[in-house]
Amino acid sequence: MLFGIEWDTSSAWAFAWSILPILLRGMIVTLQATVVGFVLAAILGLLLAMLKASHCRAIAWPARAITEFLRDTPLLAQLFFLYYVLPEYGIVLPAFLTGALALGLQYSAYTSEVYRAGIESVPRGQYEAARALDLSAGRIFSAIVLPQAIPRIIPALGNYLVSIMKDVPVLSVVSVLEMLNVARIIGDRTFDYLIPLSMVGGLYLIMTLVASAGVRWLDARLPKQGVPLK
Amino acid sequence: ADLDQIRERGVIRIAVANEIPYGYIDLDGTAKGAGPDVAAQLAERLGIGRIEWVATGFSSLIPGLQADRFDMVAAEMAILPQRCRQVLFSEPNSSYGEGLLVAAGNPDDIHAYEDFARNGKKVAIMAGADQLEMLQALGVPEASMVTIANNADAISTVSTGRASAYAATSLTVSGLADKSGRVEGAGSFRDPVVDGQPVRSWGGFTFAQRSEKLRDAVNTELQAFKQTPEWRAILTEYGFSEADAEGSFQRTTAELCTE
Amino acid sequence: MTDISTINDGVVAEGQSSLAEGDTTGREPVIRFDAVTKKFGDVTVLDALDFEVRKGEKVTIIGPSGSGKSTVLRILMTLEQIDGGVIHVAGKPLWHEARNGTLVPAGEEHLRMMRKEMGMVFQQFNLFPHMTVRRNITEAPMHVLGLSRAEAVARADEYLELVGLSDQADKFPSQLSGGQQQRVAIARALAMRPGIMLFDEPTSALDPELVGEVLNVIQRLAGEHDLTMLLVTHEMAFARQISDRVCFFDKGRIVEQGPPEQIMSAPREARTQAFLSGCLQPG
Amino acid sequence: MTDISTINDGVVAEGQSSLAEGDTTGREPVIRFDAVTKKFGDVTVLDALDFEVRKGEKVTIIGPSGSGKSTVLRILMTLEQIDGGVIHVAGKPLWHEARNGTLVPAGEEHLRMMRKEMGMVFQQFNLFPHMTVRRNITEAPMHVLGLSRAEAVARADEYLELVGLSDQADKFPSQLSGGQQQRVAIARALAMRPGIMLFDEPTSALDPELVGEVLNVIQRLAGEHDLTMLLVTHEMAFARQISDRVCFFDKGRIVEQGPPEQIMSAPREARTQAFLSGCLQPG
Amino acid sequence: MDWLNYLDPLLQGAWVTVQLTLYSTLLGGLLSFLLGVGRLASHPGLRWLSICVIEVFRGTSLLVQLFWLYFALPLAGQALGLDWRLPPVVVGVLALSLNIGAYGAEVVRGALQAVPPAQLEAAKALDFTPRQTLWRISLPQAIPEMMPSFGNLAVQNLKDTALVSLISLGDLAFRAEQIRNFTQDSTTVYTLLLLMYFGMALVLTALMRLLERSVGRWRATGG
Ligand SMILES: Nc1ncnc2c1ncn2[C@@H]1O[C@H](COP(=O)(O)OP(=O)(O)OP(=O)(O)O)[C@@H](O)[C@H]1O
Ligand SMILES: Nc1ncnc2c1ncn2[C@@H]1O[C@H](COP(=O)(O)OP(=O)(O)OP(=O)(O)O)[C@@H](O)[C@H]1O
Ligand SMILES: [Mg+2]
Ligand SMILES: [Mg+2]
Repeated sequence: MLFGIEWDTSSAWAFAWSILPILLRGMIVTLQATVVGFVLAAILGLLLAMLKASHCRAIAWPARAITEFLRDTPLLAQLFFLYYVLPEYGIVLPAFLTGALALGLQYSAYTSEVYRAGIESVPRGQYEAARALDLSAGRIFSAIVLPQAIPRIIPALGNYLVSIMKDVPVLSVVSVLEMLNVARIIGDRTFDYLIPLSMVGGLYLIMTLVASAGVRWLDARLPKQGVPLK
Repeated sequence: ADLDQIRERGVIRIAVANEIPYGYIDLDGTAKGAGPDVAAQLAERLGIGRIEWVATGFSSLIPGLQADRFDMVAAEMAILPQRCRQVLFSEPNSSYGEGLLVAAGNPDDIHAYEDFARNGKKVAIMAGADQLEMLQALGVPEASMVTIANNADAISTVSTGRASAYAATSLTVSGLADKSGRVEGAGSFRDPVVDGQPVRSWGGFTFAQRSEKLRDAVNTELQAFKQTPEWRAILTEYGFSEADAEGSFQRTTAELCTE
Repeated sequence: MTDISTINDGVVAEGQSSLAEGDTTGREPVIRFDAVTKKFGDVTVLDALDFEVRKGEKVTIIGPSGSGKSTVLRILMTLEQIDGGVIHVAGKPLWHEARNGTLVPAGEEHLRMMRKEMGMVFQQFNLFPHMTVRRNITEAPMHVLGLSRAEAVARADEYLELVGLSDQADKFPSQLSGGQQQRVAIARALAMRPGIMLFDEPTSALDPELVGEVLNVIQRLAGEHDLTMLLVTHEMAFARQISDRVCFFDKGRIVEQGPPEQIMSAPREARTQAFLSGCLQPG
Repeated sequence: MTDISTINDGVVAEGQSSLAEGDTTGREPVIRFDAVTKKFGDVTVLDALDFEVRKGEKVTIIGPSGSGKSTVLRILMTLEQIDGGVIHVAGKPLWHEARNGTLVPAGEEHLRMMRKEMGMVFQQFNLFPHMTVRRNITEAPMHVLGLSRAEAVARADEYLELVGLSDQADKFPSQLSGGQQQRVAIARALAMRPGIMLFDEPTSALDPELVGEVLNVIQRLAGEHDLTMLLVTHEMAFARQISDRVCFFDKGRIVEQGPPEQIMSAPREARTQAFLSGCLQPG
Repeated sequence: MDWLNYLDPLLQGAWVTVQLTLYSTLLGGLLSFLLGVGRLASHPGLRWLSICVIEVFRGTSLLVQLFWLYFALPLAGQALGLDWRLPPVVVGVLALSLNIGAYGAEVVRGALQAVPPAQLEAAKALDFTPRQTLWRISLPQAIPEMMPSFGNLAVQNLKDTALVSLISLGDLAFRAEQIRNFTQDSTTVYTLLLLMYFGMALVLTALMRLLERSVGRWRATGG
């Protein structure tokens, strides 16, 4: 029994059918972690991108080093660090939030590059024309650069959303009850791993195929009106 | 693999689950604990020259046996009927009671497993451990349980308040409490009572279903070894009480498996 | 705010094909370069350049590729910095401002104020692709000059009418031909009512058959006596027709300058002769 | 394997500037198109084309862009399939093979055998950029003809000598000028000792000053009586000089053909006259 | 100093990580080519097999794959009366290499498709067989194109090896966990862990750059 739902071990099919709702409960946690992790990655990545673009070397260089470090170390190690080391300094986050934060940090390294590429893809002439019209720096960024960069940024971010989803199972090591952890607990208690784990694989395949299709759909729908895409 | 093959190879693969004091691997990679120390003696008596220690998660012990990733488990795993359906157990090597690890000063004032059935606080258990069944039998709701992967994670989990207590055997609790000043064993602990009886566990060595010969040979040697003072010395060295040692003679595996 | 008068709102002499022969020699210089030097790395692009444009004057810059023509305009628009010398626009130093009586390097505030004097039309149009034609034109008046939406739209429509594109206001730039895009760019610059208009080869990215429409619009602007125009172009016949003065640039210096008839028909310098004989002179 | 003789190894008449006037009219046709039709989608590119080339003949194809000139060569090289008609090369059907007495669509084996008869030089050279010049030339002889490395290298050096690039053998294509690259491409095709050489505008991707070296090499090849050459080119003077026959293509058909003097100086068809008057005829 | 005591077991673990990375990157590279070429094969069976493998391994989580191979595969084998109990090292290398093989296949495919068609026509005109064209013309030109992506994949793979610690393989992350369990000294252990991974990644990146330069020599010399 898990989440108050009993399983039925009378036959393989009955077992699979009876644990499906339990796995779906885990899937909800997976999706929650994906979304929270993604939002964090999107925000932290923007922050990193802005720091890296700074003209002040004392800001840009450390930001670059941090990006490199976040990108080159395993999610698992970062997760352990956040989960076990932060509390030593009095910062105690629930497992779920720690996990989402680890995902956010790891992927902020990637998303910061997405922002940079998106912004650099706006031709120089656009900045020059905007300056010649005397628009302020803030207005140039928000009204000229960002709207042109976003249609290029969104699809790339979407691909990282899918990647984050595939990394959520790592959070199981800090006791987040996402789909894989749920499947393992079922396995631990029924000693049948084949069915729950195979079902998790199948559910994952469905989730990523749907998500990838969603990203493509969004990509095709983005208001690119007038924006020449490469 | 069964006894003949192991003798032929000259190597037996024994798994432990990093649980002090039942079985764990220290910094130099050697196995220690009540299970491994006794197992080493038995292997010697069986004429098996070398032991390959395998450290793995507690919840991987039974799947690992089934998948033939090792020949024997020396983790003082509790002998329980539902486990007997999956694997073979030796006769009991030890017996132990329950305990609770809490943050220093016991801020949530916890003294029994039953407390969690009502107070809505969270209790940590290790993945695959039998405290789950006890808590379920005592009516602790699923939402109050936090599953951790590793015994030693309990210190962090409890001291940071991610759970109010860690439910484990008394020995595990005292071993962990010794390690860190931030946690302690819950004082005036009341043994959980299930089906009218205080809960006690009997730990033994574990084997795959097909390793019957190995299990029988281990049983023979274990019975003999338990008569020696060395056996008692090993158990007491790791914190088992006289009563725990005596207790191991009170039940047979056959009884425990059918209860 | 500025002592340069702006062109009269929407009042444009229709079909004006002859030249703005108004004598500007007596007027004050509205652009003045004194010994301006500009380098890119080791390459000296402008070499102690002295150069003046009077209020209302229409000046054309010609010269071989790489001679620094665009650089002059880009420096005026503060898109490039200078390495030496002083530039005055409308009597005020462009790159410096007076603070407590001494000249200090200009801050962004000062640069923004100076840029307000000028509008620029680029070779590649540089319209904002994600905005409709009308929003391209209203964006700066609303957010820089602080006009209300209604005022800005009224102004945009007025200039769209001027460039003959009233019916294209709601399209996106990518839906227009190159010539139409460039006319929108001109309307966009004019909507800020600058006293000085800078054109950097406004027709050279256009297919030959579209060049005419843009030249037509510029020619009409040239009829405005108060609008100062500085124009880089390879259209010699056109330069001859509209400009008060032609400057021939080479290697970051002015080799020769004077009335278009003199420069084009009877250049004094060998370098100018060689350059002009290389250009196929139409019409 | 083939009844087409190959050019004599490395024996090249030096400085041969006059023409190969050998009369080929009596010889058997080595290429024959019978009512060949080729479509791309709805567009008919070759329209029931009849066309013959005799062994040793040098034929130049001229005609406006899009008239199907390249298509003829690409079909011969089996880079494009045909939609109707029959082609014979060296007496054998190109796209069909006889099996049990009936003609069936050719398998890859047959096509490979037929391709061995021909070598092709592309407009864009298409050298293999990751191989040195020498390996570009030895690769096919070694792995297609089965020559030993030593034999292939000897052969490569011989043809490099022929095209005057002996000293460039160890460079990569990207280190050579366009003219040199095209000469390597010629050497590479020759090293397979084809009886027929196809050239598709071999000089049109070259800067004018590099055209000469390539034409020179082709002219020397034209001196080989046994080598059949089919050449698409816009170099009229050159075509006149080397070819036995000029074919004027338009809209997938041969409008007019004959000796170069007749076609170039006294074309009969209006279409040919119009085309030739459009070409600046040098020399 | 405590951390000196940790260094020895951590280095042992790091060596396991290095070996795992090496084997799975090599095997993964091989799989990339097989699957990438298979994806473009004219034989529909081969093509669909490649597509399925690529989609399954790209579409599921690596950890799910690891656990499936470790826990579920033996049971699946049992059900069929077969012995599919792979040693953990084999499971680790297999899962890691299938994973980067699937990602690498897309890189290989992209690079092969980027070879200019004119090169293939030139090869055909010289009478190369399709196989010779693939081996002698397409692949050599495509490989330098792939190298930067492969460099990223190799680093990704190094990071992913940390997950094998969860199936009890004594790699760097596993050793770190073990030491922390024993000493409860999280700060030191995990700081060392992160730094060691970072160091290994930097070395790996440098090596991949060298490799990239050496396979792309003909491009570097170009104009
Ligand atoms: N951002 C830059 N960095 C380096 N060199 C530059 C830059 N911009 C211009 N230059 C160089 O400065 C010189 C002058 O450039 P400029 O664009 O002013 O020439 P131009 O006269 O406008 O030429 P064209 O007719 O080709 O537009 C050229 O040699 C050019 O290469
Ligand atoms: N792969 C293709 N798909 C569709 N149409 C094609 C293709 N290749 C050629 N064509 C069309 O076939 C016609 C003949 O092409 P071909 O290349 O033979 O002309 P050409 O005489 O060689 O012209 P040019 O002098 O420009 O090389 C053209 O209209 C061309 O657009
Ligand atoms: Mg310019
Ligand atoms: Mg052609």
